[in-house]
Amino acid sequence: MKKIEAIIKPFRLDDVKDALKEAGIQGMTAIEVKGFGRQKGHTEHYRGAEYTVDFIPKVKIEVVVPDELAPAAVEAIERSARTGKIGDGKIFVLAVEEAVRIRTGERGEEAL
Amino acid sequence: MKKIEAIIKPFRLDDVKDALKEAGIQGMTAIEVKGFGRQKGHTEHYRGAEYTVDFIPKVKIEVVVPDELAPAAVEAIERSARTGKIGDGKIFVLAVEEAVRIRTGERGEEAL
Amino acid sequence: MKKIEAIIKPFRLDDVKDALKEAGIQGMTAIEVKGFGRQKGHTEHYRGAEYTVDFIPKVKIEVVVPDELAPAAVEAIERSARTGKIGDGKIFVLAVEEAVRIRTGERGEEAL
Amino acid sequence: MRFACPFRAAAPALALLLVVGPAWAGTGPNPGDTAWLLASSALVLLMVPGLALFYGGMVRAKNILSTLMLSFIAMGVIAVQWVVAGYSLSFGGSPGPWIGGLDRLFLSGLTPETLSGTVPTLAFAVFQGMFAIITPALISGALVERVKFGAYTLFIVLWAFLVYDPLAHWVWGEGGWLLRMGALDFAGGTVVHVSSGVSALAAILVLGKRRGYPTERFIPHNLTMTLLGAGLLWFGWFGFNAGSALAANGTAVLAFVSTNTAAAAGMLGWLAAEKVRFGRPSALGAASGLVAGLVAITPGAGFITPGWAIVVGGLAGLICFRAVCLKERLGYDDALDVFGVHGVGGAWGALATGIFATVGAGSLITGDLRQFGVQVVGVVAAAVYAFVVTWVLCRVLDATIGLRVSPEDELVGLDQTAHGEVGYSL
Amino acid sequence: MRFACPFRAAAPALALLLVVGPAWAGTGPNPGDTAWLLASSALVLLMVPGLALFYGGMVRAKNILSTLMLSFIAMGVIAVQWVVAGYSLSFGGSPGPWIGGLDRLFLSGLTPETLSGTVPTLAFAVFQGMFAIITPALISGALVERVKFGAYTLFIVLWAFLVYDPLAHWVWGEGGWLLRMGALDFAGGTVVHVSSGVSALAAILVLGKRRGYPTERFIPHNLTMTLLGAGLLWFGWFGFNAGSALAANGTAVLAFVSTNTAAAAGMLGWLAAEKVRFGRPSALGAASGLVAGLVAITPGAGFITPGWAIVVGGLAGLICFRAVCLKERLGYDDALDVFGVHGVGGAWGALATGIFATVGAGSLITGDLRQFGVQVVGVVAAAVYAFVVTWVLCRVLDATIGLRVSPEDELVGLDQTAHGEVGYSL
Amino acid sequence: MRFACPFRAAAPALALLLVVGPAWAGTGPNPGDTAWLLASSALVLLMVPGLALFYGGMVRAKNILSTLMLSFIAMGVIAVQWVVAGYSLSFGGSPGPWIGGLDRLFLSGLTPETLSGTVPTLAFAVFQGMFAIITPALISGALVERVKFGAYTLFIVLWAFLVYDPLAHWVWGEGGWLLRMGALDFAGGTVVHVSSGVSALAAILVLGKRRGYPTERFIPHNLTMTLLGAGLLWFGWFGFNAGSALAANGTAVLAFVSTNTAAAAGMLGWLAAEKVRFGRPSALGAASGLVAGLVAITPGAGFITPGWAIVVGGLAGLICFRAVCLKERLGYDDALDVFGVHGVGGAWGALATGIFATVGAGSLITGDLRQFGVQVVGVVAAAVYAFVVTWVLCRVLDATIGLRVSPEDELVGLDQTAHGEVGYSL
Ligand SMILES: Nc1ncnc2c1ncn2[C@@H]1O[C@H](COP(=O)(O)OP(=O)(O)O)[C@@H](O)[C@H]1O
Ligand SMILES: Nc1ncnc2c1ncn2[C@@H]1O[C@H](COP(=O)(O)OP(=O)(O)O)[C@@H](O)[C@H]1O
Ligand SMILES: Nc1ncnc2c1ncn2[C@@H]1O[C@H](COP(=O)(O)OP(=O)(O)O)[C@@H](O)[C@H]1O
Repeated sequence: MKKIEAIIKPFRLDDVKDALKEAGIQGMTAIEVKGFGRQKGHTEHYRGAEYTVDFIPKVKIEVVVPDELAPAAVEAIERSARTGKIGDGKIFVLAVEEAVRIRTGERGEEAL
Repeated sequence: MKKIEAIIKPFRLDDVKDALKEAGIQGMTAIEVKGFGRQKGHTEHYRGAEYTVDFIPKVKIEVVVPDELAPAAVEAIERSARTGKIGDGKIFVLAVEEAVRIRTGERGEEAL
Repeated sequence: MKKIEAIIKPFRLDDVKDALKEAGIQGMTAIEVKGFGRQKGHTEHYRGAEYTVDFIPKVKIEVVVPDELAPAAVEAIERSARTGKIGDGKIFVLAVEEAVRIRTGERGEEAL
Repeated sequence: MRFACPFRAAAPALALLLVVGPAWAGTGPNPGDTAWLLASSALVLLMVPGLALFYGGMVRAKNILSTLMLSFIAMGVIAVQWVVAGYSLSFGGSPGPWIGGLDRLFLSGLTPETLSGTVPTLAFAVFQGMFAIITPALISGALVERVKFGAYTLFIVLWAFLVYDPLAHWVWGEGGWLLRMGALDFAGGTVVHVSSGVSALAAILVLGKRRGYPTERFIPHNLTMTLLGAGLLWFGWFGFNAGSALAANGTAVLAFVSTNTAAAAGMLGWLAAEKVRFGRPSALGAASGLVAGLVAITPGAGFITPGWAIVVGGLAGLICFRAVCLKERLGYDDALDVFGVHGVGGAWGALATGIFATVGAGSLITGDLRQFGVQVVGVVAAAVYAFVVTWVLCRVLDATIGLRVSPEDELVGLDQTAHGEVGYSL
Repeated sequence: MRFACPFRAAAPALALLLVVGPAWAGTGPNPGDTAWLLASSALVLLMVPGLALFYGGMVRAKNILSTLMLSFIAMGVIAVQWVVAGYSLSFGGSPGPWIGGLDRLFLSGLTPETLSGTVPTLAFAVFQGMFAIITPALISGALVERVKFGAYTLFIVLWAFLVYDPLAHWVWGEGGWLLRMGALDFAGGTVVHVSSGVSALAAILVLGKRRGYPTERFIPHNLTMTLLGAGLLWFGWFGFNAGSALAANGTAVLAFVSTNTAAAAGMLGWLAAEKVRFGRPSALGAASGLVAGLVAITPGAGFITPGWAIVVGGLAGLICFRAVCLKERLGYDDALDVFGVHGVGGAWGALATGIFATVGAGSLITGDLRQFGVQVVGVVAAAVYAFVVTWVLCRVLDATIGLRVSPEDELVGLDQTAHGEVGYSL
Repeated sequence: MRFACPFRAAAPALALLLVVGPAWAGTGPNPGDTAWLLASSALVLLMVPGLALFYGGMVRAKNILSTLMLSFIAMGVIAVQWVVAGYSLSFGGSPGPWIGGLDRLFLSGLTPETLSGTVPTLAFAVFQGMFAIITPALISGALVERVKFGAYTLFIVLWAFLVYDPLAHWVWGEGGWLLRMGALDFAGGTVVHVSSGVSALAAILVLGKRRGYPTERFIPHNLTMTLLGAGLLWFGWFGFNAGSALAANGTAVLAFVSTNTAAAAGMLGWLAAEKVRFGRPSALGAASGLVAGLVAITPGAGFITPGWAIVVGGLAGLICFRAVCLKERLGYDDALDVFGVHGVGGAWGALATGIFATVGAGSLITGDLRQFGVQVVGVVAAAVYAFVVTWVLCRVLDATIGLRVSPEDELVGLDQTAHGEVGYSL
């Protein structure tokens, strides 16, 4: 099994979710994160003081899939998250050794 | 070492923490996340408009353990997080190559 | 490629970010988390009732780097996050199989 | 009214003179008194959103809207109930000792020209209506996080008919038996606070504890909201208490000053108790203490000097803190301590009026033992009546339509399940 | 004023007598009336932050400060515009039917001694100024999340000159044509609500929909803020409506009671409609309904009895709920339903005044068909005028300086892009 | 009072006549004036929670409750201190130029019947008490995020005795030396704002900078809270300024209108300065600017016409913005700019009164050079006295019980360490 982690622009979340569903994926987890990267931040000013804000709100999606579904899942995210502008984000793929469905105790790909 | 990631129902957090402590685990990290899966969401209505909310609040627990403790940790989570109702969540196990305790610089299982 | 996950004290975030930048890392992701560990929590009281709070606010940094950069990145985090007091946090290193830049479709270390 | 009534019942002409003040010879309403009564009515209305925030900050985030709604819906249904029948049942003519008449349904007969004392009767009616609104909203603090919205709404309407309107008549209505006995309740210590406090207790005995109480964490989700609410309550309470003079006169001013002083002393009393017990005074303690001080001074505001108000308020802070701490041992789940603060604080205040009143009334310190006895009777009568009727009412509602949401809904939170909304999407 | 004016125009001496009340024989201002008018002015001012919160809670978190600012800036620019010229254009001398004179620029000639009826004219001026402030702020609810701050600021200043000041003169100014025709608008149903509602509609036809509307989620980010805002609006509305009697008299009291009752009934009406449609009454519904009730009673507050106010308010809740639901089908993006609540509710209220007025004015139920006709004329005239002028003004502004932020800025949020701030860092 | 006093000192009978107005011939209190003074007192009390929110929104989330508590505890301890001794020291009999007498401890001798001018003296006392409460709360803005709660509480009590009560006596008390010299301070420009502003400066010189200031981020955690607070301050300030006429008369109305106008102009001034400097006007700027405008008009509200109030307020916005920006260069850590806004704004206002007063007082523009000189003396005297006494007091407290929390507690946040609570659990 593979764990796919994608850091995307928050407003693409619904589209990515739909694309993953179409790719046959039935579950995923989303997390609000702050990203630092090539996309530059902005300045804020409060009374006299000026601050540069480097961290930009992003959403991270985590989805664990059977090995054979991984390429399709990556592709689905890529397609649905892309705006073509800097800061579109990254996809990382990691190996997962085991998965468990808590409710039933099922193991492995059954559990996804 | 293994990294165990568990997505659970938020109100089970305290029980899971206690179960892990009993299993001899001394540290863990919890994250608020939103889950999408078989457990269906709900509808909200605001003035005229109706929205379906698919993402449900969940808590993700991350705990890194020595290899030999992993099965016990998984089992502890499974037991303490289970309600038997849909949406109880998942446990994923990944391999960890290295661990460092920042305070002391200890490496490996020492660092956990 | 390696994924480095570091759980640190929130007020060290800016320093860690700067240290990683100096180490040649151009992107990273930060997440607000709650940590449980050796650092003891505190008590809160609300009207008559007293509660012990075990989970302490922490920040988790995730950064994916080429294999050869990993030791330097770990070292940069260690150095910049350390206060020497209990609760400084952990660094975990995991293997990453693939990385994708959503905007361009680049794969592998190119994508970082 | 609260002040004038005892006199008016006995000697209306004298009271009128007293209230009107020496210089008012007009036949229309006195603009100054009317202005103050309208301002006071507005202030009391604002206490309801204030209360909603005070309570709302203390619940968990998943029930915030639901908690706010329990106060807001009182503004909806009771404001209408009061116009339709509540005012008439409380203050209508053909007076009996237990309940008013039906001649004022829909406020009929009250034109802009109808006067009571120096103010239009309609102003008196709306001012009183604000009290009728906030009293059931106070109860809601005990029921939050588990009561059904629909059942609660029905409950407060019935409660208004069965408990509030009669009690208001007993204490303030022409011919009310407690009024005739000479019970002092300047601004609602028994009618509002004792009655809501013991009714809350009766209701939770039927409703039961919140799921997971007390083992799980019930941590206030937003104490800034609670402090804002407490600030609005303090502000609004000036209308509640000083408005109860029904005129912009010296009594109103005295009530105003004593109210302010007791609120401050209540805060200090509670914080001192916390400092002793936990080593740290808390923000929730400050908010709770000032409310306790306000509750306690309510029945005596126009009779007690600012100096004694320090004592009344300070003790209220200590007493209510103790009462709130007791809860855990007694094992019921008065979620936001309505009994501990309003029941106990209101009773303390009613007795304290019988101990410390020196202005326009006697008390223990002036050697008037009888007045103290009357105060005891007033508290006991209101408490017993409110408790019994509320308990029966809740049992009936629970057995018929059900008072409590399902365990699943309680777990998910009432905002989502009862209202289809979410409080925050920050 | 709103009450006195019809009379004053025809028979000033009589009106003065009526307003002053029987006992006021002084030559200075009546302190009671003055106190009430100042208190009312303060209450109406507070409605603006109240409105800001009411609106602010409904937008997405990234636009919260921007939304608050659209209301706050109205306090800044219109308060000054009113002193400089607005008051004079609305209520200045050398009266014509369409606009006032220029003799009161910078409120010149108004000293603390100058009186209007029983109160200092300056008090009347500042009370009216609060209405001039809140009216454009109401419009902002339709424009949020996409309008440029600078362009909006310019827009409301020009709108004050071109729409508000003339309308205020028509309805309330000496010699205003609608006043002369006998149109009843106690506290601003047409001047404030119809005008802001239809102007909102005109403005969004130029401005266009928010990016992603209606397919994306537009979920209120903080409904507790909206409820607090609604509570402040209810509170402040007592000044708005009862203050419009310009004296602390029976009419003020009647307006106060009817306002309270209609707000409550409006809440119940809206919640009932939601219960039927969605199965669940909502907190946003309670807030929206009470505002609808308040809007609807505004033009008739001093003419309608509390009993009829239940009907006016209850129907307002139902009607405005329907109006708001219609929006989706019609396909425009009135973000926070300014047209649905203020336009429709204000029109309903103006007509309802012609249906239910029984105190000091006739209506359908008293057999006065003419009055109803006049009300229709008033609504239509105000609506057509406000719509046309606003639409032209927005087109001109859009073509010159541009009304709308860039798509990127809209995506990131206006707090950051227009104000360089962030609403929350919790 | 603030208006009457200069006259009363010289010619009480005349003043009484002036204040009472031509038509008040009664021997009891004037209900209209009393209503306004009570309403004003309530409004000023509400400013304290308003201030708490205004400040609270600007700190970091971990210190939110702690910041709110610094204002709330002032309501607790100073309200009691005022009743016990503060009022007597400020306004008690056996007058000297520096301090009042002890005959009014516990407000003794003040019954509901005791009058001052047209209002019960108790009303005057409680109104003044609200000023005594808010003044030390203002100081707290400079000390937030690092001051010990207990030490701060002790500090404000001592400060009330040593700084506030004497200053109030100098400027407003019978026989006070600045009063006798003819210094104009309608509603507290020097007593409240200059004194709190320079005291804040003195205190932080002892207390030191916040850990990490200015290199770390000190970003307001909740600007919606700050805007709400600013709205409540504006609202409450009507009581502060227009209430200071101590009657519902033309002077009160003038003060009301000028207050409103200056607040608006202050907002515009600050926003304009931001637009020029940063290219973007901000929400925090709007809130800060309106407060600056309010501060500046305070000493002259009853003497300055609305037209000139635009100038006074607008310049206040510009000046205070500059003052706030200077801070960084001077290198002290006035966390929430108490000196920059209240110290500088208050001083500007006191001088501006000597420049622009035209109603009931002279100034530079009427050719009265002396008045301007007196204003300078007033500001300097208040500033020097407050600075020196506060600095000594803080040094003593710091050397004995310690003013500052430990570095660890500062890092974790004061909500948790000082109060055992957490602000938000959303
Ligand atoms: N090496 C990395 N490790 C982890 N997260 C990264 C890394 N590089 C970028 N990110 C995440 O991806 C987001 C987008 O990256 P950025 O460099 O801004 O643009 P792009 O994806 O277009 O190259 C960042 O905000 C950050 O959250
Ligand atoms: N393939 C997946 N990858 C990552 N997270 C998942 C996956 N499937 C489910 N989840 C997470 O687990 C939660 C529970 O899953 P769900 O399908 O609703 O119920 P159950 O765990 O009972 O099968 C989801 O809300 C989501 O957060
Ligand atoms: N085994 C673990 N797995 C995951 N996270 C851990 C683990 N142990 C500790 N942590 C995280 O590291 C933080 C710091 O750990 P703690 O034991 O308090 O101090 P130290 O890092 O100094 O040993 C914890 O709050 C928790 O978030």
